[in-house]
Formats: sequence, structure tokens, C-alpha cells
Amino acid sequence: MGDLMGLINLEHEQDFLEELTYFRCGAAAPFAGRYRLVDFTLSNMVNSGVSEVAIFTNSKYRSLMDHLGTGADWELARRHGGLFILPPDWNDPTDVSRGDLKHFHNNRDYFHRSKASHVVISGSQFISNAHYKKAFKLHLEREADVTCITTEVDTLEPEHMSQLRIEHDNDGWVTGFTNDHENKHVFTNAYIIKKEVLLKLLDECIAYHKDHFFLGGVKENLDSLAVQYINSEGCSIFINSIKSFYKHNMNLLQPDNYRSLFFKNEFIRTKISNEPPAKYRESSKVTTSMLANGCVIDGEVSGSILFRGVKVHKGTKVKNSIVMQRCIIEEGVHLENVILDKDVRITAGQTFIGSKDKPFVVAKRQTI
Amino acid sequence: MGDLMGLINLEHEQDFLEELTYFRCGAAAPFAGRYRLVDFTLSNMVNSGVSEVAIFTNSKYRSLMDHLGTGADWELARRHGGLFILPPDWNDPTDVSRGDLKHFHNNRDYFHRSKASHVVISGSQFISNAHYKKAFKLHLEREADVTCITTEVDTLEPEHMSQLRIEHDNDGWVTGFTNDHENKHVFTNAYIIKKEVLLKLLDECIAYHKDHFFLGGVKENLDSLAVQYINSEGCSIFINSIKSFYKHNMNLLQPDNYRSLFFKNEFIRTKISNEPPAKYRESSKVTTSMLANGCVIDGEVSGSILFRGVKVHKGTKVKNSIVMQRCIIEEGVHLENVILDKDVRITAGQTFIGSKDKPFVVAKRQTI
Amino acid sequence: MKKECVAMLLAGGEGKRLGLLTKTLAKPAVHFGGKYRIIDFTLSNCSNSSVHTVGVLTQYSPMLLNKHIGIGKPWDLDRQEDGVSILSPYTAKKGGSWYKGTADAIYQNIHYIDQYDPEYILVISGDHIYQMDYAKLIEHHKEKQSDATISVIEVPWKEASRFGILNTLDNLEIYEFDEKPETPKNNLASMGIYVFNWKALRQYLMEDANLTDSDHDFGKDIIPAMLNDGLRMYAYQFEGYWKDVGTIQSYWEAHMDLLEEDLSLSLNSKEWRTYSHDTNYPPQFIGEYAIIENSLINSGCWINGKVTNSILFERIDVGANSSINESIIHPEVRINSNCLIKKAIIMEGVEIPEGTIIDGEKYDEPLVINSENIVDFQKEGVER
Amino acid sequence: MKKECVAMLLAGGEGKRLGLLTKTLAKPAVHFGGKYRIIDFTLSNCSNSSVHTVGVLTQYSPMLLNKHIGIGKPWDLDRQEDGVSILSPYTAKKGGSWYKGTADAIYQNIHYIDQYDPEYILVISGDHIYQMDYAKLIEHHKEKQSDATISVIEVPWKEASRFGILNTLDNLEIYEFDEKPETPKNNLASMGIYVFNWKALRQYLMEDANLTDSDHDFGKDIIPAMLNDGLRMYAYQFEGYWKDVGTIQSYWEAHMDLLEEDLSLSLNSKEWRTYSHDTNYPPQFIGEYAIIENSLINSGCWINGKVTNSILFERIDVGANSSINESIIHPEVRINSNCLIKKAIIMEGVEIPEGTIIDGEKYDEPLVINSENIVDFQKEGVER
Repeated sequence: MGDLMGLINLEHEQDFLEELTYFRCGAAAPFAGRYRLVDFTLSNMVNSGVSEVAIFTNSKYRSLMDHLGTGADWELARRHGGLFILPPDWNDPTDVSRGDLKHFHNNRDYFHRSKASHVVISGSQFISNAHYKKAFKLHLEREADVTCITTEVDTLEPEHMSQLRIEHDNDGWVTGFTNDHENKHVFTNAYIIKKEVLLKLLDECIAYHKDHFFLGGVKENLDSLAVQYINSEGCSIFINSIKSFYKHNMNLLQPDNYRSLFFKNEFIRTKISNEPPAKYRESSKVTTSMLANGCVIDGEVSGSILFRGVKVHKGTKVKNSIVMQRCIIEEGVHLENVILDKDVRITAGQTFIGSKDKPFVVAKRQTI
Repeated sequence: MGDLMGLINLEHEQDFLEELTYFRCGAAAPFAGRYRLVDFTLSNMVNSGVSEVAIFTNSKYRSLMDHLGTGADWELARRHGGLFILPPDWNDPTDVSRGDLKHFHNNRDYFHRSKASHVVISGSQFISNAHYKKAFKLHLEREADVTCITTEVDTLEPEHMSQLRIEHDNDGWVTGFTNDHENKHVFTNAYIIKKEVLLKLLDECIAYHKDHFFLGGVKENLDSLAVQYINSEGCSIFINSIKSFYKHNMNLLQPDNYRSLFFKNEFIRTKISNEPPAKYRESSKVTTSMLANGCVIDGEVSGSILFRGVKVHKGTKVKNSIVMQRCIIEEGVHLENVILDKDVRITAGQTFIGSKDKPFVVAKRQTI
Repeated sequence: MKKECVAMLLAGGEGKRLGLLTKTLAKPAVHFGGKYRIIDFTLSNCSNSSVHTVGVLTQYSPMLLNKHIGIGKPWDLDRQEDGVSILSPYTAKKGGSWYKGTADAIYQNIHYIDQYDPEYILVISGDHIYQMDYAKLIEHHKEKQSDATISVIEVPWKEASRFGILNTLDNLEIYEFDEKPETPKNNLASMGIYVFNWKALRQYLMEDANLTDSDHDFGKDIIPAMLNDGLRMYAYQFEGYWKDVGTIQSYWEAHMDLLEEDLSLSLNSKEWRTYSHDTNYPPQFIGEYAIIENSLINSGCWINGKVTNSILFERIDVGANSSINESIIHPEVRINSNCLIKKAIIMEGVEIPEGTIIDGEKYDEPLVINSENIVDFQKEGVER
Repeated sequence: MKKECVAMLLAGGEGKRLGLLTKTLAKPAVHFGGKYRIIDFTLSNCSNSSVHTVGVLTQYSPMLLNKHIGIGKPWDLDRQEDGVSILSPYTAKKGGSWYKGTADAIYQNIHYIDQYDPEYILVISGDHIYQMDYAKLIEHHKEKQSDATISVIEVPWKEASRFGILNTLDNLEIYEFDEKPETPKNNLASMGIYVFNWKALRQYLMEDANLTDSDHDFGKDIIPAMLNDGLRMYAYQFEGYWKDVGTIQSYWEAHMDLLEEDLSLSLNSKEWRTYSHDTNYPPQFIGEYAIIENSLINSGCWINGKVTNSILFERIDVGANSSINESIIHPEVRINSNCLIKKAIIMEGVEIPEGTIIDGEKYDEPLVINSENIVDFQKEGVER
């Protein structure tokens, strides 16, 4: 797979998680007890043998940079290849490119310097634990220009509504991208593309003032391109709103879903931490929950996800909630259907209750 | 020296090298055959035992990031501590800070999370090869709030004119910062400051809408602060214009200056490369020059500085010039008092001649 | 390049009294504390004390230990110019042999130390559980202008005769070293942690190497010789948790200590981190009917039974209706349903069949279970 | 974790015929090419061929070699899950010994290989100068569905009797192996580079280990045994520069080759980089009266004399009026003024006093100068 390079394009994924994306981009939002959304796409790339990955970031990328660091925890801190976080920093007054084309254009170097002749491109909103190897094999066998990763859903949920759907013939060639609300064949925004095709479309897109590489480059040229599809295997989750974020966190508390996301394939890689094992004290009562290391539990926790280093004091009940890194929940608190961002402290004796459709969200670093 | 953390503040150093800073910040400008300006300050910090360094960058920081990478080549790719390149990325609508205070304010975390209780702060325009150890020792002995690194120059040159000068009493306490054009005691913009003093001045500066930490915080409060000075030892070079840039490159071709910058103390660290030794072919004629590895020389080179991977073809003369990475100078060319930025190709048979005061500068990646 | 201080970490011990735990593993590599190996405590001490030049002397079953230490990344000891170096006994053309004693181990590696031209040598071992700032010890050594400084800890008087006891003046100057004295004059026990002026030590090592009747041991030979010659030697009193986990019983006790809240040993301290490798296992999953009390549990565990007063390493399954009490479960263990495990240490990778009862309370010391002796417990049936 | 291919790099050779150059240094660690050590070529081949799992077998004077390889950073072989591992002969409690032969070296490290459960084993040595894409070799091995593939190079017919010659069918299938044949039937010489199916090789190694009369050598024992049993064995023909720098003369010749423009060996290729450690020496300084022709010069050099047809490693001073011709100067050498050096190899750290004349043309092979034998040349006076 040395022939495949990676690109995570975050240009068109901005601020989709309300309070959670006030100070960070969506890709950096914490998920599933110890991860950030970007970990899934990045791990799938690395676990498929991709050894160079660029990330087009737009704004609020600081916490993303902090999380990814040198890339060492994803085996990407390499002298040749590796991880390239590319914030917007361009100074050419003659540059007329727009939207994500501005990223593609100003980072042509990244594509030119690599020996790879195909690029796997994805956003961060599709969560799975799957190799791109199979898709790449198909892509090469069919000699496709583009191979789209898709998923067929049983029931259409609100989070699928904004995704493109695909139509195709019996040989797996894509014949159309639509927004047909009845179509259950959903595009994941991940695709493999020939590098030379990418560079050609890039020039065209800029010449015609397009502002979206996939829509303006691939979708509009579908007639003249050979576009395959392949269904992603296993767990397929879209997260593009607080509601879908909450729902899919909670779904992981069903053993089958937990197993399918985490134990069906290679492990999802994330930033290495130095937290000690979670500590359950005498008075702790924990059921149907996921806990990360470094937690210290004195109270009751049920149906919840606790990130690293969360402290739950005595006499406190945490139910159906998501509690992010280093939150401290003091004594006698009652939380239900709540999302606490990092470093929140809930002072003693308080009660906060949201609903499943509208969880109560507390932005980071607050004491309430 | 675990007690000293580093900060390289580039906010007030923008675009001072004309063509050379069209696409990069000044700190990333190549210097002396294999370095970037920032290498000198960064190496002095690392060689003084500083193990965490933050860099406040403003714009055009991409090539700086490429150069510094993970910081491994400066022994700063550490799990705890290390190198933090901090581009402007802040999203707090209530933030009223201005100028470099915006950097200080939005990166308070950097100061808080470190155990160090003093900070050494510098820009990138002062070039030397000297420890901060002596200055830090004095700083601690005198229990100073701030210790300024200064240099006493024999002759005032144009590049000194924009620098602050210091006045002091017999005990080494600074009594004034001036712009007195006759004063030869020049401030290098490098200083050590107590972290608690820094944080206090930071709050004051923001409250009073200052836009320059040193001028608004330290200089204006000189009466209430204990400010020492210490003269930097050895080579002391200021680079803040194309003219001083050219002059100081050329000065290094005097053996004493070369020795004093490179062999008087520890080595200046820079990005590790994989270039083979320089190759001198049969017809090469090279005198009074500095050459980096990877050069291949067929022609005549005198009084010049050649960066990595420069090719000088047969029948070509390069005189009193600075030729940066990977330039190709074809056959029968004559260059004199010229600066070629990276990746320039001079096609066969051409002549370019500038003057010492006004060298002919070619911006990067051009074929002429 | 010159370094002020080089640490030599002795990690070659066989740890025979740990029985099955050290059958194929050096003692410093034995799992500890739900996530760590014993040596992690010493390596973390080095890292937290800014002692960045560390030679680790391995010999007994070094494979896993060498792999664990690797390039020293978790402890920030992967450095270009110094960092951690693994020093195994060198095999010359005509064969090699193990180090003859602690002093011989250092003697054989003089060339390693000399390249850093240090002022001081810190000699430590990878066998103990403790959190200590070596910088303070070295500072003490400098202040006292000592030739050799030995770290000591106060032990209960009645136990003092089990230790090497240092008899000191009020200013902590050492005038006598009593190895396991019958009637101790003091209760300051040596922790086997030394700081030496390298020049002085080097001389003693060279001389000791030529002595045929020497055990080439710090405690038995070098320290007594130095005392005899009247070198300046001081004790440094350490206050805090320190435990030699030399036996199955003390290994188990140290784990139970870890569950005590009021001991000064803390894995949760932000000021004094204990570093080790981390894996990419997902967060632990606690099932609907799980009961967990007073326990430490690591990533990747899947708990459906009852866990009390126990320490679970990573990736452990506890089946429904199983109960674990006062036990230590090493990584990748699968405990099926309806099991009862009490006061036992289950070794890495063991699968405990449904209905197994393992009750260490019936024995003198905690039971150690591996994939061989587990068969002895399979047929005891279910009685709860 | 599983890896398709594991490389075993034999780097234990004493290189006796290199005389002074290998007196305290393993042959693979000898300086080469103005910046490199011999083993860098093989390690760079691994890196450029995407062979990321490399066991390096060291034994003779391994200290410097181990330090040079370190964690494998220059070759991008510092990896969490595989990367480069140094495998020295293991010292067990009762002593250890050197590997008995090339096959024994692999046999002793079966456990290392087994942990990656590979399909293929690539056996290479760190003694040769060449640039080769092992991926193509492995591809060839797969295409031919071979059990063992040996890389060969065409040698001049008249020299063929100095090599191990492989006799093959037209399709490159090997039917005979002739060690240094008096009348060679072929001019395809083995380069000592093998790919094996691991399962097959493992079996042969186990059996060979039990044979008391075996030399435990690939060329002498394993390959003949495989041929004898009728395994599928193919040759892979390498085209390019390949040189065994086994003697002073060939070491010197290989350097002169490096100065030839039209050889396919290129240090300047962007497609096939040769990696090594880089230092922070400043750019080389060429003085006012310097004359340099057809030479390679590294960082930190300071040239005031004349350098022709020579290769200078880093940090070398050449004084005024000194002349260096057809010579190889290792790092940190100081050549004072008025010296004449011709056809010589000056070893690391030597200082050549003013007016010294060293003329290798008078001898059978190039002179090797170290800090001991330099005194023999000091008094010969200046005659230019």
C-alpha cells in the first residue's frame, strides 16, 4: 500500500457540534471515552498501510495540533513521509482559488513530492473501523479514476439526510450522486482518487471558480470519470450534530456495538496518555458504562461514558451522560442526559437534567 | 537550568527581508550556508539546557513549521516539554488583547503548565553563539525581575539604529531604554524574566490596551522593576534588512568571523539533511567560499556562500554571492553580488550583477 | 559529551523468590500496579528527577525487559546524545559471562560511563517500588561534599536486623555499616541507592576487580573498603513509600498497599507521574450487572462479574457471576462465568474455565496461577 | 504482529584483511564515502525498499556499530512495532559464545523472527557497497514461486573462479552451486543476498543445528542441502554497482570509483537516498589559496591547501601548501601545512605534523595511517 497517500479534508466540516466546537474544530471533538473524531479516519489510514497523511485545517485547529503532536502515536513521526497538519497560511496575492480548492492549490507540493499515485481522501465525520485495503484493491483492479466508500443503511436517520446518496449500475460504476431522501445508499465522503486525476480536476476547478473539490470536480464530471463504489464493512456511524454525537456515544454502551467498533479489526490509535488504571472506591457503583483510565469513582455511574481522569465524588449520580477529560463532579450531584466538555467542575449538590434529543451541554473549563 | 523555559517571539518581526520574506517569515530565512535565522536563538536556548520552547508566529509560518518539524533535530521532540509552534488561532470574541499581547494572553497555558519559574524571551534577528547560562546565573544572583542581554558595539552600523540602547548604573541595573543614536550599548531583544512578573505585566498590559509586551510592560514599568543587563559574549550580529543580511553573510568569509560564530561554543543545531559530501569536479575552481553538502561544482566560485544541493555548471562564475538550496546555475553564467533564493534556475549564458549595498535578489522558484 | 551525573540501573536480578512470576522474566520486568512493570517506577524516577543519562544493566532473561525499555520513549529517555542505554554482558570472541556482582557490573561498563566524563554516579536498582527525587539526593551529596552518599529509610526497630543498617553521627555522617545486625544500633536501612564521586568510585572499582576473594558487591566490598579508608560518606534520609517486592507475599502486599488511600505512593499524582507504555485498547466496559469496589481496572477490560479489592491489568474479561477478591490479574486474562478467585495472582494470558474456584486464603501465600497449573483447579466444582 | 518479510542483516564480520581499519571496529562500521559507514548502504537499501523489520546481528567489536545504528532514526527504522533491532550473541548464565556461522546466527535468533510470523526472510550482509531495491528481489521470488532466491551479479569470466558461482537454466532456475570453481561454467556470482520462504528455511536451520560436522554456513551447508533436496531455487540478476570492500586495496578502489561520474553508484540520487547520521558542523570553508579538483568534501572542513582525487570526511583541516591526492581522510583529521599525502588512508583523529610526506605509491597497497604509525613518517622531510 505504499502507493496510497492520505488526506483528511476538514475545510467543509466546521462548527457542527455547537458548544463542543466553540473552541475546537469538529475533528478534534472527544468521542467514545478516549478518542477524538479524527482518530478513526487517521487510524483507518495508518492501519491500511498509508504512511503519509496531510490534514487540511481551517480554523480552531490548535487543539487538533495538540492532540496529534508529532504524529508518533499514529506511527507517523517519520523522517520521510509522516503527518502534515496544514493550516491556512498563504500569501500569494494572485491566487484566485476558493473553498477547499485553496487548500489543494496551495499544498500541491504535498502531492508532487510523494511517490504515491493514488490518494485516499476523507473527512472526520464518518466513524468506522475498517481498512481501505479492499477499496484500494478494487480501485486498482477496475482501473477506476475514483472509488467512493459508501454504506447502505437499514433506516435513514436525521444524520444521513445531509449526505450524498449514490446510484450505480450492476458493475459497481456510479451513475449519479443525489440527495434523494428515500435512497439508503449513503456516501461516506471518503474516496480514493488517482493522483493525476486529482491534479487535473484541481486545475479545472480553479479555472471555473469552483469552491468544492468533490462537488465541483468529481460530481460535476461524473460523465467523463470512471467512478466505482464499495461498501464499507462493519460499524458505520455519521456524526454531524450534537444529537447524532450523543446518540452514537450512547449506542456504544450496547455490547455488540462496542465490540464491533473496537474489537472487530485493528485498534483505533489515539494519543498515548499516562493515566493510571481507573480507581473504583468502596462506595462506587458503576453499571453499563465505559470508563477511561485515570478516573476515580466514589459515586454512582450508569449508562454513561467517562473520559480520562474524571472524578465522581460520593453521593453523586451520573446517568446517561458523557463526561469528558478531567471533569470533577462534586458530592451529591445528579446528572442525567448531560454532556460535560473538558475540565468542567460541577459543584456540590446540583442537579442537571437534559433529554435524549436535547442533552444538556456544558462548554469546557467552566465551574457551575 | 530546568528552571528556565524559552519563548521566541516573532510577532514584531515581519517581512524585514523583502523578496526573501515574500513567502516566509524572517525567522525562516536561510543564513550562512545551511541554517535558518531561527536556528541561532533556538540552539542557544537548547544548548543552555532549556527543554521547552514556544514560538509565537504570526503569518507565513509554513516554512518555519517545515524547517522545525517535530523539533527532534534540536532535541525538542519530547513527550513532556518540547517545541510548541503557536500560530495565531484564537476564537474568543471577548478577547481584547492586541499586538503580541494577544499571543501571550492566548497562550497562557504554556506558561502555567511548565514548572519553570523564569522565561528567556528572544526574537530571531540577533545572531550569536552563546549560552544563556551566565545570564541566568546573574539573573538569579541579583534576584532581578528582568535581565536584558546586550552587546556593546565598536561602530554603530545601520542595522543597530532601530534597536533600543540601554543606560545603566555601576551595579548593572538598567536605568533607561533609549533610542540615543550615539549610544553603543545595544539591546539584543533577548531577556530573561521571572514568570510571575511576566504574568503580572501581561495582565497590566492588556488592561491598558498595550500592544507590545516589552515596550508596554517592561520599558514603561522600568521604575518599579529590577532590571539587570549582561553583555553577550562572542559574535554579535543583527540582521534586520537585506543589506545587513548580505553583509553579515559575506563577513563570515573572513576566517576569524567563521570561527567565532561556529567554533567558539557548542554547535548551532539545524535541520538534519541527507545530502552527500560536496562534489568538486575536474574543472572546479573554488576560493574563499562556504559550501554546504550536496553541492556539485564544475565552475568557478569565489567569495560566495552556497547552500545545500547547489549546482554550478562549467564555465560559470559566481562571485560575492549567496546561493540558496537547490539552485541550478547553468553553463556560462556570470553572477556577482547576487542573492538567489531557493530553487532558482539561472539559464545558460546570462549575467547578473548587483552591488554590495544593493545586491540583486531573485525570489524563490524562478527560472530566469 | 560531558554529563554531570550518570545513573547505572541494576536490572539483572533473577528474583528467585518470586517463583513462577520470574520463571522466564527478569524481576524488574514483572507486571505491577495494573499497568506498569516494576522497573517503570525507577525509570520514572530518573525522568522526573531530570537524570537523563541512564545505563540499564540487564542479564537474566533480558529479552522482554530490553523490548520494554526499547529506546526509552515513555520516560522521555529517547535522546540523541544520551538517554537510556541497555548494557548487557558483552560476549567476546572467547565467550562472555554474567556480571560477578553489583560492583563488577559497573566495572565492566566503565567505558560507557567514561564517555560522559561525569562528576557523579547514581547507582540504583530496578527492583523496588518507590517514588523518589534523585535530584534532591544528589543535591544532598554535593552539600555535604561527600564522596559517597547512601539513601536510607527508617524501618521498624524489630525489623532492622533484616536490613543493612547504617550507623551515623547526628549530621548523618556514616561511621559504620552493619549488614543484618543481630542487635541493631540504628533503624536506618540502606535502600541500595548510592551516589558516588565518579573519580573515587572508579579507583575502588579498579582495585576491587583485582581482588580474587571479593564478591564484587557494593554492600559487601566497596562500601566497607571506602569506610575503612575514611572517605566522607553520608546518609540521605528518604521519607515515603518504599518496598522491595522480593517475595510473592510482599508483591501481593504492595498491591494491596496501592489500594490504600492514605499511603504516600500515588499513581494519580500530576507532580510525579509514573510512566509506562500505553496501548490502544478502548476504554473499559462495565456491564449491567457488574459490581466493583476498591479496585484498580485498566483499559480494554470487560467486567460482568464482581471485583473487589483487586487490581486488573489490561484486556481482562470477567464473566457473569464470577467474583474476584484480593487478587491481581495480569493482562489478557479471560475469566469465564461462575468463577471464584480469592487472594490469587493470575498470570498473563491464562484462561480460567467456567466454574473454577481458586482460593488463596487456604495457603500460606497468595496463589500464582499460570496456564499450566490452572488445570489443578478446574475440577473443584462450584461452591459459593 | 505479522510481517510479510523480515530482513536479517549479518554485521558481525571481523574484516581481518582490512588491517588497521578493523582493528577495533567491525567491518560494517568502517567509514565510507566521505560521510557514511559501510553498513549505511545496506540499511538505506532496506529503508528505500520498504523493508521495515530488520534484525542486525552484531558480534565483533559491536560497541560503535550498536551506537551508530542506535534506534535506527536516520533510516526511518525507529518504529513502534518493528523497525531495527540489534541482536547480539546472548550471554546466558553459564556464558555465551559467538555465532558459529551465518546460518547459526539466524538459528540463534529464530525467536526474534517467529514473533513476526513472516512469509519470507531476506538475508543480507553489511559488508558491501551497492544500491539495490530488495522489493524487486522479493517480487521475483514470489513470481517464480521459489523456495530460495539468490541474488547474483555478472562478473568478468576471468575473475569468476574467485566467487561462488551459480549455474542456472535459461529461466534462472539454479541447478548447481560452485564455490570458487577452477573452470567456471558460468559468470553469475552469488552476492550473499538470499530470500527464503521462512517455513522452509526454519526447517533446514533446525536440522543443520544438530549436525556436528556442519560449518553452519549458508553457502557451504544450507544452500547445498536445499539444492540436494530439489527445492525450487532461482537466481535474481542484479545490475548495478556492487563491491565487496574486503581489502585495503578494494576499499581504496571503491572510493576512487565513487569519484567516477559514469558509474551507476550515486550518492546524489533523489530517488535512492543513502542515509546516515548528520552532524551540526558548519558548511565547509574553502580558503583563498585552496585548489580542489575531483574530490568529495564534507561539512566542517577547512581547506587551505590542494585536494585532488580525494575524499574528505567531516571536520578536516588542510593547511596551506599541503597537497592531498588519491587519498581518503577520515573525520577529525588535522593536516598541518607543507604536507604531501598520496594514495593513503588517514584514520580518524590523526594529526599530521607540518612537512610530513606520506606517499602510498611506493607501496603495494594504499598506506593506512593511524596515530601510532604516523611517527614513522614525520622525519622524512619536505621534498616536493
